[in-house]
Amino acid sequence: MRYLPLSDADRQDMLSTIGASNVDALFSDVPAEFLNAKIDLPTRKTELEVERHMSKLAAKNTAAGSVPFFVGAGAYHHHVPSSVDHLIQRGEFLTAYTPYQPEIAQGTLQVIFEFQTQVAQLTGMDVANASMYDGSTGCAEAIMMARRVTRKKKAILAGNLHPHYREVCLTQTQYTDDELVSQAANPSDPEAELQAVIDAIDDTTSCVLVQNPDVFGNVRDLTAVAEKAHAHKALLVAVFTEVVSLGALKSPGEMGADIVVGEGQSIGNGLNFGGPYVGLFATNQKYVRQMPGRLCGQTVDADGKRGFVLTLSTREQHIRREKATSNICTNSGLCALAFSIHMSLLGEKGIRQLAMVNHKKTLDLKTALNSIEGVEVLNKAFFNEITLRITGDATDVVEKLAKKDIIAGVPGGRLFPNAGLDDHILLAATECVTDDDIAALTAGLKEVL
Amino acid sequence: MRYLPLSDADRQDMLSTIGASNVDALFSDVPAEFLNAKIDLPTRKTELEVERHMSKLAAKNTAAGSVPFFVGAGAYHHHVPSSVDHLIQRGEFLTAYTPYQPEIAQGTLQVIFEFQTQVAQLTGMDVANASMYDGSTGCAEAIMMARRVTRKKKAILAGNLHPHYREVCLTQTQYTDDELVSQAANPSDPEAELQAVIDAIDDTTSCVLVQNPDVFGNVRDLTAVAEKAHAHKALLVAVFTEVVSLGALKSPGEMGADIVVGEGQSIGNGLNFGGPYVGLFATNQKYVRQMPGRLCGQTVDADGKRGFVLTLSTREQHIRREKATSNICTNSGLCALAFSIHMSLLGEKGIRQLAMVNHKKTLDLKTALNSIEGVEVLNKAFFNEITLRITGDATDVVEKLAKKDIIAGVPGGRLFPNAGLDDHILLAATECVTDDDIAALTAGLKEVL
Amino acid sequence: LAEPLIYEIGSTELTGVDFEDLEEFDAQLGGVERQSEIGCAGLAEPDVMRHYTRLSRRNYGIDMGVFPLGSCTMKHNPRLNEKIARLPGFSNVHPLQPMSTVQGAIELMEELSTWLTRMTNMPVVALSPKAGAHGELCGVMAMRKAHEAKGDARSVVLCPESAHGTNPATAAFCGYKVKAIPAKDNGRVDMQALIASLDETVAAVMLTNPNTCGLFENEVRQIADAIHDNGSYFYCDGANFNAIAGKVCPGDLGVDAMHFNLHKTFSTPHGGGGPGSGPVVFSDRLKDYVPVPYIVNDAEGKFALKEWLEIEGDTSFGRLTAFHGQMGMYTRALTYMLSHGIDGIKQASEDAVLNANYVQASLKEDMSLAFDSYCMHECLFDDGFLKDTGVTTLDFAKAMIDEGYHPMTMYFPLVVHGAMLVEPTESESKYNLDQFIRSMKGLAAEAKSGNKQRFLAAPYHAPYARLDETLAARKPILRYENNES
Amino acid sequence: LAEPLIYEIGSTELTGVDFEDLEEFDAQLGGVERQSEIGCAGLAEPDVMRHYTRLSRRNYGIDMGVFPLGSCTMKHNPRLNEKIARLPGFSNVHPLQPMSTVQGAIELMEELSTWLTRMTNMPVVALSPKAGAHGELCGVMAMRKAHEAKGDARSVVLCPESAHGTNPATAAFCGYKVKAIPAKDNGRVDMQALIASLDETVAAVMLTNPNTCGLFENEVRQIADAIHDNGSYFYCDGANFNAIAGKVCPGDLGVDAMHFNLHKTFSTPHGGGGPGSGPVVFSDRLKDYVPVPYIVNDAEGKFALKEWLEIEGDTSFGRLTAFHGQMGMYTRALTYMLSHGIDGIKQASEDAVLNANYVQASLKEDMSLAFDSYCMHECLFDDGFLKDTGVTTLDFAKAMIDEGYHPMTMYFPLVVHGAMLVEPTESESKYNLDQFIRSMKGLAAEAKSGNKQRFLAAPYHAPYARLDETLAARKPILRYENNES
Repeated sequence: MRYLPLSDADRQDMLSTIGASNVDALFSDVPAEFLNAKIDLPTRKTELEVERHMSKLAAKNTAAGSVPFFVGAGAYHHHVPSSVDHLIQRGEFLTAYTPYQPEIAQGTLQVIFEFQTQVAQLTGMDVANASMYDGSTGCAEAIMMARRVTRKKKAILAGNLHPHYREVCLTQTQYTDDELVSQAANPSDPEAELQAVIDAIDDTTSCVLVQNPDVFGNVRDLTAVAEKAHAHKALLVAVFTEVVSLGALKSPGEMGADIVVGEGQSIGNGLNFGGPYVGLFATNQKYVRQMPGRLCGQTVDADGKRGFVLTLSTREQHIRREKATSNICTNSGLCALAFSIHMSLLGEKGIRQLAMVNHKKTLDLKTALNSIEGVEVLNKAFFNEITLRITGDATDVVEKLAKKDIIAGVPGGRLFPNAGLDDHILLAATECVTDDDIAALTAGLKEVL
Repeated sequence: MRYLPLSDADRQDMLSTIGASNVDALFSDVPAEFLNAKIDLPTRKTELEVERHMSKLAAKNTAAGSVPFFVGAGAYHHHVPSSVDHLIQRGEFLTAYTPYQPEIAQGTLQVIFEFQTQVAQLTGMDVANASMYDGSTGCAEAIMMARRVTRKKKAILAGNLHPHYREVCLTQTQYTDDELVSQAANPSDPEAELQAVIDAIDDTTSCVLVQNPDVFGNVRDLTAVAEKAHAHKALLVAVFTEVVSLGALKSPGEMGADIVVGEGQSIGNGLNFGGPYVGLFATNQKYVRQMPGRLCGQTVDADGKRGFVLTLSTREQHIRREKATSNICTNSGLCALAFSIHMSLLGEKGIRQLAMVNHKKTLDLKTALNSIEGVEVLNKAFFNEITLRITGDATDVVEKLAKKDIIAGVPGGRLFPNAGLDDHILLAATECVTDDDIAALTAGLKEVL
Repeated sequence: LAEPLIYEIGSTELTGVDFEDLEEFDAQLGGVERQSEIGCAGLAEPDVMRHYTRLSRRNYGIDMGVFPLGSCTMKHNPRLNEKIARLPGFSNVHPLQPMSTVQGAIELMEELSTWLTRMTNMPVVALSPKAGAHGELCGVMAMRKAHEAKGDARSVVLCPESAHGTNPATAAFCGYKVKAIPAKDNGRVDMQALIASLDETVAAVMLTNPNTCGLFENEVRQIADAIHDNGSYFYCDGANFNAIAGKVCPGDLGVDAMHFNLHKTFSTPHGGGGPGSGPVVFSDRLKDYVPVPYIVNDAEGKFALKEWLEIEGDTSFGRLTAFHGQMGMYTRALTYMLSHGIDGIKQASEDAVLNANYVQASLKEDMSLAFDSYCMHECLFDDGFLKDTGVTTLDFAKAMIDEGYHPMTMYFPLVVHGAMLVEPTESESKYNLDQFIRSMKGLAAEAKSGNKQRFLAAPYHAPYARLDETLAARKPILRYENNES
Repeated sequence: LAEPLIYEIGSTELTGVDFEDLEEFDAQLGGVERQSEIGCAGLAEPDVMRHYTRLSRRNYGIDMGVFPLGSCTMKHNPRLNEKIARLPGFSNVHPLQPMSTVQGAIELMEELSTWLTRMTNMPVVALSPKAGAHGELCGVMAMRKAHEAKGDARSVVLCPESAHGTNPATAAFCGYKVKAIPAKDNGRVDMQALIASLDETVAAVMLTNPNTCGLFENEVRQIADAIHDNGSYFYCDGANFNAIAGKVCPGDLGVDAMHFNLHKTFSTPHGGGGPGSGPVVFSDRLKDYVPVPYIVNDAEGKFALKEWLEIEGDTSFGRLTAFHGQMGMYTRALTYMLSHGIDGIKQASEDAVLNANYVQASLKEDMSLAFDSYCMHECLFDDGFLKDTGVTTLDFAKAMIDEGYHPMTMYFPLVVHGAMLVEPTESESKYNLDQFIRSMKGLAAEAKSGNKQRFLAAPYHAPYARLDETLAARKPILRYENNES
């Protein structure tokens, strides 16, 4: 077996050093009736056979780069420079452990420090952690953090929060002390959705979670929400699913957010059918000791050389056990590395350009779609996502377009079942969308509507 | 521009340090009428645009892995383990220079030393060099080396030598002191082809070049050729195009070869539409100072630690200039690295297994094709290549099969124009060929014949 | 040489990415444009290559040498897995594109599920948890949901003292009180104490098997029966499944839920701290409570994912993450499984156990064994052999760095004084182990001979000397600030 | 730590590649089976990963830092090029599969040809030469063929003293006598001497422009005219084309043939010594003599490759290599060209020249300039500033290693005493250059201050100390031998 370096002769030698007659003697603690169970699974394959099998599976999927593609709603088809993927595959990054031995992990640690800085800058906050599993689980962590900070329990989830994020929050907090209030989605009047949040805030509120741009693509200023929240000693948790939007929009920090949490997949990471992604989590200095997840801090080594270590780990489960702030043990290290490398390539100039190219493509998309009979684009202000209302069933339309090799977007009913949004389609347009793609979608829609 | 790190401000600063008013002042030696010529070529493209353009070109080609594929004749479709390609892309290997500074090039140097050992072992010779451009240019170098060793001029090229190799030898030696004699191809009687070589050897012969397996796939023992050559103080240059054959066949060294030269592409390297490949070149200890190409030797550093350096470079052009043994300046370093890594994975056990799998597939192919009416397999003894004679025009048949997405082999007329081989097809079967592939070819041939 | 921060070599004006030039246009950003500086430094591509290449060279990874980190299973990461995960048909598909266009992706999840359920002999698996600890949450939530469905709310979860910290943290997260079970002198759970603790308040028992001392709980079947007789559930932490995969099916042992550390057991690279993946297999008792999404077949035999709880009567406990979980890890794990085959997986488990016992047998005279019996995939030493040497477990571990190794796991499990947990994994050759053993023997001899200096400020030959962790925690500097401005 | 050889850690019994199991069968190898041991050591995949990872870390590459190797153009190698070259449609197509199935590959060659011919303003290009020196052969053979076609056999080629060693070697290879042309004090070719040497025996003149001193031959057009008036051909060594690409077209200067070092100018990684690629552009005078294969269009506009000389009347001088040349390099070069665009290529040339002049201007007080004028893409120092210090050019270069740099080119060109040829390339930022300049100033000051020790046994901080090259050459050990057996 190509991955196993012991020869049979080695095995015999080693058994005799150990003083065991055969390898099953080493398993003598296992009751005999359970040892060497028959398992009905195939035996080993050559590398070539494995490649063939997996390639066949891969070929049954329609890759985003191969067709006109407009799906967003929490994951985005962006172009990642090839240098990013090259660098994250360097064995010293790829096969390193969590940097608990800082003398031989300064590579990973300095990257985390730079990553934390980049996330703090993008979000307009003081500090960020070393990453979370993804945006959705980060939201649940934010709710619990707000409870620890405010010592209040009621969290309000805005209606236009990504419904998967809402479900994750509800699930993860069902046995904690948190009390969640979910509001109704409102694709066509995002200002009303915001007002409903503002109206719901009272002295029992620990936090409000508001997504911007919201799941339908609407852009708002959250300053008024922050003001109302702060007036009631509640926290504004600003959520985003499209981190590229931070290159074009006023930062959550400037709007008064206390915690910012979101999905970082768009920078450095592929679609990957939903994972792995990288959750971004930032807050202000005063709350740092309540922040979940790993943190890297600057220090010096015994020779006085600047270096970095994981720090403030007394919050974590391997020290605190049942009193830990979270049961999370890992972060999304390699995805965070990819994010950080891509951000280093972009820099402020690049992320601003990237954001504006995205916005322009989406503007072009909106203009093209608005011209179609039976299609209405709902958004007034948006970044790189828009929502359509069409005459007809969205699922049906999207499937028909898929048959034409056009991947149009997400039917409203897939994200909001039984919510009366079956005639809505959520679309995104990134720098990967061409004029031809927009023309193909437009023509396709006209045919199937 | 993403690859250029100077900002405009940097450029201005630097010009003022230099004391030049603008960058064109630095080009003042260029006559003004020739400076800043208008050139009709496109301007810069984003990475995404370049990827799209190149992918479109790539998609117009039929890749070997995607269809039943039987082309050989000097380049072979083998499976290369993914670890090979990963390792050769490590920046320290990929972006290193020729190892003239051994203190910071021991990685490359030790690899060359291991590579030289592997090539010597495979060929059954004493020593090998650090690689040549490819097998064909290596043949020309071998002829000139034989002249230097024997101080005789006449080189005999066996008839079943790969015709591209023959042409390269003829071209490269047309202005040197060498005199080449080419014999006629003989696909159906390889023993007669060998006998013709033996018969032609006389006291004026410097060397004979014989390919084994020959271009038609025939396997022979070259011992008798070596004996005759040595009796006349001539050298046997044993040529191979399929290095994997050395895992199954008696080595050229054992057959009495004095120089062994061949193509190493099959191990570690892709088809690449013909290049880059890696020429292998080996000889016996007594001729080492007449060997072309780079050589790496063992030594110690100032602390007594074992290390490696390029050595015996007094033969080379940067020292000898017009008296150099060859005008070759580079080798095929990265391809040799890939070869060496793949060989380290294989080891003796693996190369023997690989060779036998290849032979078995070819045997299966032969059996299947022999059963077709109008097809005759010419080979009695072969490794992983065979030659068919069919009723009909081979080019026409191959094209018709290509339309069915079956890439059948090389028409004889493509390699031997006007030689009466237009009804021959040269095929190879490697470990990448499946039973389904053979069945598809068989069925396809039956249809088009 | 120190590597500068990107902020010290880049600038907000530089970029290493080109974009098409945009003509002026009227944005529709609702007046919420970003006016303030962002501050992120950009670098041209050549400088990015160098910055990260140089940083990487300050790391130690599996690709560089033996990585005997107990409980963490730092095994070889085949590059085939990386290649497959990057096929556009896997890496470039969106979780919400029409299911008709991702049949291969769902089929892959189905095939992975088959491997996981058959290897454990358990009927269902929930793939979506994002990591081992997330899997624990999944398992315990399903248990709580099942108790609630029976109208039988319970309040206590039992965990051994030697448990991973995530076990009690997870139980607490699900609203349970955690009660510790002591260990016996032989490193196994005290079954009598466990049985004595079982009463009607106990919702579940969380065990790790092989346990965190690297030992197989030989009474596991009796423990399982006692748990079930009490109406409780048996959660097994699968962190050490790599010792028994292909050899023993946890379902046969009476386990009700077990998470995999899919990444470490089936060889996704650790990546300096994730991403991981923590699928959970469930017994028949719990199979109705698994989270969404899960795979269903439609009438035509096409694959689909059930993404939502039904309005009425759905017993699923909910959703643990957006979308469908860690596809990138599913791809790698399945590639690894197919490569090994079940015969290779069994062989790998045997080799892992053989390697650990070889190290244990070779070092037991030089270091002090915590428990004197065959171990499973890792062997555990305590700091007895360092008594009166002035060298601590930490010092000893740091000296290993100078020998060219990553340190073993230190001070875990907590039940052993100055614990050193060594897991060589099946990826090490005898040559490598012999070198490692020689180094350890040498270090142990040096420590005993009174050569403290070799240890106290170790490592001496690493890129950095020991880092001041106290300074970092006392006045945390968690981001770069331009002190000049 | 020394890295063992594969033979010291592997064995002939081990393998890191799996194959399907073969049933017994009767081989048809004609009784020529290999009986003897081969001897190649195999390793399992984990050990292969480590062996080569650790070896790589003993190398210095562009990815690690400044690589100011004059005449070698060690510029940034974008990973996009590597990705594109690995698309199966390029990497996995066979040179002899039907041309109808490789239209994209030939189209790529055609597109590359367009770039090369337009950048030089020359009508045709031969793509197939495998490296720069091979390209020289191609160019000189075409010249000789052209002379022969005119029935005008000539016997002499003129080369400047400062030429790359390959120039005279190539001329000799084509049966010519080589005559050297002296240089003037300002580093340019002595045009009077050149003209004086032109007679009816001179077949060609081989110049490098910009020349090997990093200077542009300002009288190049007059030289070309004199050459042509003599019925000779003008060969230009294009090794330094990277200084003028996008700025100057060699065809405008009267060049008849010029090879590209396609790899270095257009950024194929050097790979520790190749593979390279050396296409040659030709003027109208020589275009009928190019080697096969070359691209033709068939009646339907499809691409084809002409692979054979016609039997009668073909003036091509033959074939330089099997198949069609270095496709892998064509792919990378075209990717690089498209990325830059002609505007970017011009900017890159300007930046390369700017960077070299910046280094020259910054160091001219500290080191001794060979020629005091603006340079092109590289600047040349002699060892005047080391006079009486006891430090040689070699020592100085080895000390640069301790500063974290690859040494510059030493002792070339031969026309300058103790030459140090520095080529920063356009890939270096001002930050990097300023660091480099600071290091060089420091070293120069140290040398002048009498601190010989810093130099004589340098490098001190490299993986290895100076290697004993004499020992290696005196008793060559060119392969591993198992001394135990």
